[in-house]
Amino acid sequence: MSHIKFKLNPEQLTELKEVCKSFNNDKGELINVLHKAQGIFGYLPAEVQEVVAKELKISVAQVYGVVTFYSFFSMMPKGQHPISICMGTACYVRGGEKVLDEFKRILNIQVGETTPDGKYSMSCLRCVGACGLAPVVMVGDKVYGRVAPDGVRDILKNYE
Amino acid sequence: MVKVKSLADLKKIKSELQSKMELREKSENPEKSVQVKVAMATCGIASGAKQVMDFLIEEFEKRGIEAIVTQTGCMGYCYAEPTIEVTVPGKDPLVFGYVNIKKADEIIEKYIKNGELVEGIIPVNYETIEK
Amino acid sequence: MHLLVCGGTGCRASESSAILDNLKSVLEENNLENEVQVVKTGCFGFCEKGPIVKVLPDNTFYTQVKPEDAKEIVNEHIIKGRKVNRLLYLNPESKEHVSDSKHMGFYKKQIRIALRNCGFINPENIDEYISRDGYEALAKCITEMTPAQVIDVIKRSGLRGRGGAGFPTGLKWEIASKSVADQKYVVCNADEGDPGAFMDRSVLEGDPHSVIEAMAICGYSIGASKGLVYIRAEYPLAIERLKIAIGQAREYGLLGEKILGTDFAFDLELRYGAGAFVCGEETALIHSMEGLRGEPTVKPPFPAERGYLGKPSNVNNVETFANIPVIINKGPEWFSSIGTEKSKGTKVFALAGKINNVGLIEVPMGTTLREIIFEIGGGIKDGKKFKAVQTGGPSGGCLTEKHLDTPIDYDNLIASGSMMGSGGMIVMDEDDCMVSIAKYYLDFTVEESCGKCTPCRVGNKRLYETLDKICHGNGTMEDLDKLRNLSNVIRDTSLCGLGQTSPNPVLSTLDNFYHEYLAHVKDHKCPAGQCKALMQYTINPEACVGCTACARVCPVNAISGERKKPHFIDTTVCIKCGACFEKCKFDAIYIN
Amino acid sequence: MRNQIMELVKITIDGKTVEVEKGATIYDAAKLIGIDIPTLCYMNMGDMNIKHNPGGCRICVVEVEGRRNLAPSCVTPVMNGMVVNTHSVRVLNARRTVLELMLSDHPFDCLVCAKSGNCDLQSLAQRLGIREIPFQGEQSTYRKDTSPSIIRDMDKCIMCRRCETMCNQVQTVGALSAVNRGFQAVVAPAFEMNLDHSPCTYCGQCISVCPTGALTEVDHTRQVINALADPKKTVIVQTAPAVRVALGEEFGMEPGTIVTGKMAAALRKLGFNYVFDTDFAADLTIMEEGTELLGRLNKFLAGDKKVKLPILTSCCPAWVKFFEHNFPDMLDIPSTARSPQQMFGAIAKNYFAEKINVKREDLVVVSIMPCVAKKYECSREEFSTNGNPDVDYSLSTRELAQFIKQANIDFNSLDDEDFDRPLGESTGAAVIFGTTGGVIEAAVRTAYEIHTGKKLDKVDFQQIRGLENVRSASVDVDGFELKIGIAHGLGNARKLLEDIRDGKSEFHAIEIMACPGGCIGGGGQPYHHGDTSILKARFKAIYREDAGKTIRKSHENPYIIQLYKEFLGKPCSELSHHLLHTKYFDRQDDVFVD
Repeated sequence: MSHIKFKLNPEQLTELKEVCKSFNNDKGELINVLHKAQGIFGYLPAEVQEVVAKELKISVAQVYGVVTFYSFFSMMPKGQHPISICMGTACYVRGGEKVLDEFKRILNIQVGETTPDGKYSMSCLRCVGACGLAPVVMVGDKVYGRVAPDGVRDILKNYE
Repeated sequence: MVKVKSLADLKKIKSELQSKMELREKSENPEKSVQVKVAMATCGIASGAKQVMDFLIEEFEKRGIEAIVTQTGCMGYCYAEPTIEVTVPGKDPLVFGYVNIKKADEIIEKYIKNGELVEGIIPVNYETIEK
Repeated sequence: MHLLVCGGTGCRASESSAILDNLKSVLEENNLENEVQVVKTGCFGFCEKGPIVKVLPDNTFYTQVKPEDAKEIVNEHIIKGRKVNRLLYLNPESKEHVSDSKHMGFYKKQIRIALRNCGFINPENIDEYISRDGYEALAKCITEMTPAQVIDVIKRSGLRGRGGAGFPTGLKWEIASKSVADQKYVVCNADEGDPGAFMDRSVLEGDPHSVIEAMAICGYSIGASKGLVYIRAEYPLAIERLKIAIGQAREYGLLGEKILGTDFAFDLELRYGAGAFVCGEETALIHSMEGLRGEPTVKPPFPAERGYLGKPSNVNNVETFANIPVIINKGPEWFSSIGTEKSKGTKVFALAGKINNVGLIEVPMGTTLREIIFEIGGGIKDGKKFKAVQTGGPSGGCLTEKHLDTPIDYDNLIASGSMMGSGGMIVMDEDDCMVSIAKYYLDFTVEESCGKCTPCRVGNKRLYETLDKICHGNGTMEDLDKLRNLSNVIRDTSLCGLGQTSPNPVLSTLDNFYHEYLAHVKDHKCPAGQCKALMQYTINPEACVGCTACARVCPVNAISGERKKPHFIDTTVCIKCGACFEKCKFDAIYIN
Repeated sequence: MRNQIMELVKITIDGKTVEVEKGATIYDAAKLIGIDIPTLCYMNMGDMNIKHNPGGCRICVVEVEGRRNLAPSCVTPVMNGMVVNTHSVRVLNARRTVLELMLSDHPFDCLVCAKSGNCDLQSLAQRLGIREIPFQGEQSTYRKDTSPSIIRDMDKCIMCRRCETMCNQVQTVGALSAVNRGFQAVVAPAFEMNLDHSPCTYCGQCISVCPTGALTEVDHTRQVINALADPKKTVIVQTAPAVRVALGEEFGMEPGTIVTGKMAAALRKLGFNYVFDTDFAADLTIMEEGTELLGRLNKFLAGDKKVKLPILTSCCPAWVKFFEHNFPDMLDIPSTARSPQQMFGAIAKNYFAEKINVKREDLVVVSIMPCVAKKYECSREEFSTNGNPDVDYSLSTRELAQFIKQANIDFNSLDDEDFDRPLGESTGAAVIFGTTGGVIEAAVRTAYEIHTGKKLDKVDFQQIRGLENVRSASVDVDGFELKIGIAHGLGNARKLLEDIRDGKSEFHAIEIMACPGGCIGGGGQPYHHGDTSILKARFKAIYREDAGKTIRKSHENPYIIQLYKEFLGKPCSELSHHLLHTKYFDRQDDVFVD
């Protein structure tokens, strides 16, 4: 499993417990709690899930089962600049796959991975709803529209 | 804040609002008041609608044009985002597509000030249920 | 006076720039350049009859204009004030020329009901919603009507669920209203997951109050005081606008206790999805709201009997709700006068793919694909040939030329092997390989399958693998039979709607594009040139000038050759990325 | 749902018309008229309150007239006038294809699979006559997980998710959950760690219900064979009470057949030097635990407010691990008495070894248990001296059956034999340890007589017996009303424990068994394939065996009396405390990522 060791410091632990408390430690709010927790830590390391399980009085296995069910949740820390390539149908038929291949080639990582220097991580997403701009790539919060494979290097230049 | 307590209340508020909005649009400053709506849905924002809106608000102020800039939802012309709808008093609303800062500047200078049309008009292609 | 000349891709391809130049020069000849302004516009969406020239202010609409017509338009219309009859749009039914574009059928094809306020009001201002009859429907329901009367209105309107399956909304409400429980819930499904569909997002971003109002009306009808909106976390703007709108509605007393002075109480909460397509299925959605894995359960029991936290729950999608206030205000008869016999009202489609006017459209049920694609959508991008349109996302199928004139409604789409789905409409042209498209959708389903039932978990994986095998040129005729049998079994045995519809992209492409499958299997060729494994890039030595551009762009150094001499591609090294093909200015590289 | 008078609906299945209760499923209705629709995920042990019907395997699909797609019969309620076909061409093709799909993601190592012969997937493939698998493609592969008791080989998982229901709904252990989704979906502990990094209690209920070889016990037969072959070792065996009423099933006998004598004979044939009985240690347990109960009760009656009541039984290792994980704040409530298996081990290695003049290291103690958690119990550090465990190996009932077959012993034709002395003598009180309610009944028999000094007229406490999930009973102990609680299944136990934590419990003594039914339904017993009538037969057999015993009260066991006289002194003496009692550990943070 995840080899990245993550240790919550006391402030983080308190913050996480506060999050659970703000949802009344209600196990029905698990997904909302996980959203908040991922907002704080950027991802959901095992230790965070253990705390959430304990606070919400459910098994860690169940929390893990939920985390691995939803693609929005991640157990891997994201890169400094998370890159998401839209693979919605509109982007796909307008060449999204070629753009993805180019990112893979240049960064030398696969989808779901982070570059060894921690700078970029790459993921696919399904439709940001900007189909008029297909194919679409997001780096952080910035949306790049009508991306062609030979425009990939130009995008990455912005983050050199 | 008002609490709407009955249907009559709601209707009263509505008629007040309608006349207010009408006033806003037509009678107050009929020669000068321009209404601009910026389509600010995800696709619009992704293609820079926010910057255009900021630019418009700033520039109207700087150039002394009385105008109301509001945001609105998706107009449906995703291929031409950012899109804005400009209503110059006395004229039909016009929708412009692919509006960047440069185009916005052009729209202010040519269309709003002088009534000249500029490129990038998008013909409205739907009916609303009001008619 | 203004002359608007269409500058859309389709019209440009048919010399609209020449028309523009000619108009300008004729006007100059007549010294009219200061009085008459010639403007290039965006696409009119009427590419079927392009190029288009429109004269303002009288709204004259000239179609199929040729550059040489410029003189006549200026001389006749501008100078003499006489319309050029032969260029006017000919109404196909009345066979009469229509001069004013407002009277043309095309511009009446879109009617906005669900999207009525989108792009019209400021979504963050409740006053603007109220000024457009907002919350009047709710007021009418709770002060003048009984819950049964409201349900009756919805039933008579003929409204069917816009989320895909088309279950009659009024009937759904009725079932929920008859369930007896101490607590019931109204749930709004805003987990729009079809890749390429974004109508729900647009409604929530552009007109959140319409959904809030409708949910309250539903709450009143079925006897629920709580509403939940299950919304994708990937839609931050929609979430933000919805939160603002809920806040405003509460301030105005339109949500909360004693709404409009009555005893009716209703309030809303948001629940976030976390990226699972299957949560669009209502039982999966409910489990997800309960903090569990979003796995569907077998129906019955239906959510209307046992839903969220075991209580009766009514689940409708965003677009369905957005129709409700209008139906109450304008009456069921008005609503049911729009659309076809069994599908009433309008449907919003997200038009995307190889089409000129990508966007969100709302048309009456019964509009044909041809009208949508060629008139509203402005035809195919770059003047290419139409091949297929995919409706219904991963649950739908690919429709072809022969379906273009079928009026679109729930039943016709199903009869054609597709489905309405949430309303994504992806247009494909001659460059799209239909086997790859089927594979694309199966890839999606495999990734999004929850894994609970065998046919969907393993079956779709095997479908995908077989399609992949075919795309690599390794398919056999037996594989084609297997694809069909397996597809039928998956459809027949899967637990939920996701699995039951997941083979549709395969079956519909098998039905409509069998020859493409055959080409892959028998000739080891991909007719659209999309399947990399079946392609080979070759340099035509006759055309190659040795500019070295291709060699420089090749990521794997597969291209060799001396400067100014024909180059050569080493096919054993080539990864078929296509970079050289795109770079070559001399059309010297071809695919076979 | 409103309460309604039972309404009947009429439906036609395969041409036969049947009237069933409204709300019944097509599957139930078919069963009534002798139509056995196959299924791999459905499980209905109504008597035990265990039901699992996710409708996920899709094997049980049937054709319903007028319905667009096929209906999963296990979850589709009958409707009046329904016409069902369970074997139309369409159904057979679909069922076959679904099974082929399952098999296309399943290893083909039936020949060497621990479940072979008992595998539902294998039998179904035979029943449907599958001769080749038309689908090839990626197969799921997972790391094999070996813990002290359970082996998880998830390559063989078909996602029926029965184990998940047992672990979460029934046992509320929460070690397992479905994780990931789609083709990658599998049942696993948190973070896909091994079970020994989870709150797993090793109750083995997941094994009991697994239709394939995905979950099996760790097999220790080979170690036992090696020990038996080692001339330096003296190998002794103890057999738990519930084994003798279930072992016969493995040899084709009717469920509920008592095979005590054949079992003793077989064990002797296998080469064990002494064939003893865990029942002896069960009697010893009653002496220790009963004394502890009386001690606490007397203090309570004397007005001591601090005394911990109720006292909880502690013979079940899965239950012990469960409360160590879930109720670490209440570790002082359970009895400190070791389980019979461990008492036997301690007595064997510290008393019997000396008696027969064998060094501790040269005495190998093997136990035959209806349980897989016992394997884990053997491995607990506190039960060994200088690295030498009190009990060396624990084999399940299933492993013993396999061992007997392997040794070419014709079990059915064996003549009955007796256990050896002294550790083979037992009473009826010990026998009933094998079922839920038995331990507490045995304790009451002894506690009553010791406390009151009077003879019990009737040793059968019917009010304690039964298979209801949670039972309560009161026994008049000479004017004092002793309140007793009984739970089997850890989910039921949790409820009683939570009551205690909330101060709502009125019981003086509670018996808890981790497995539904108690040890007769243990995770190491012959597979019951969800048939509760098998459990009921074993249940009855236990009480038959008890009734047939001449001595039925633990404190009357002459060898127990002798043991105290010769060695231990008296119950709860210092030596008893050292050898026969234990302590518990807080394990709530004992799991997960380290």
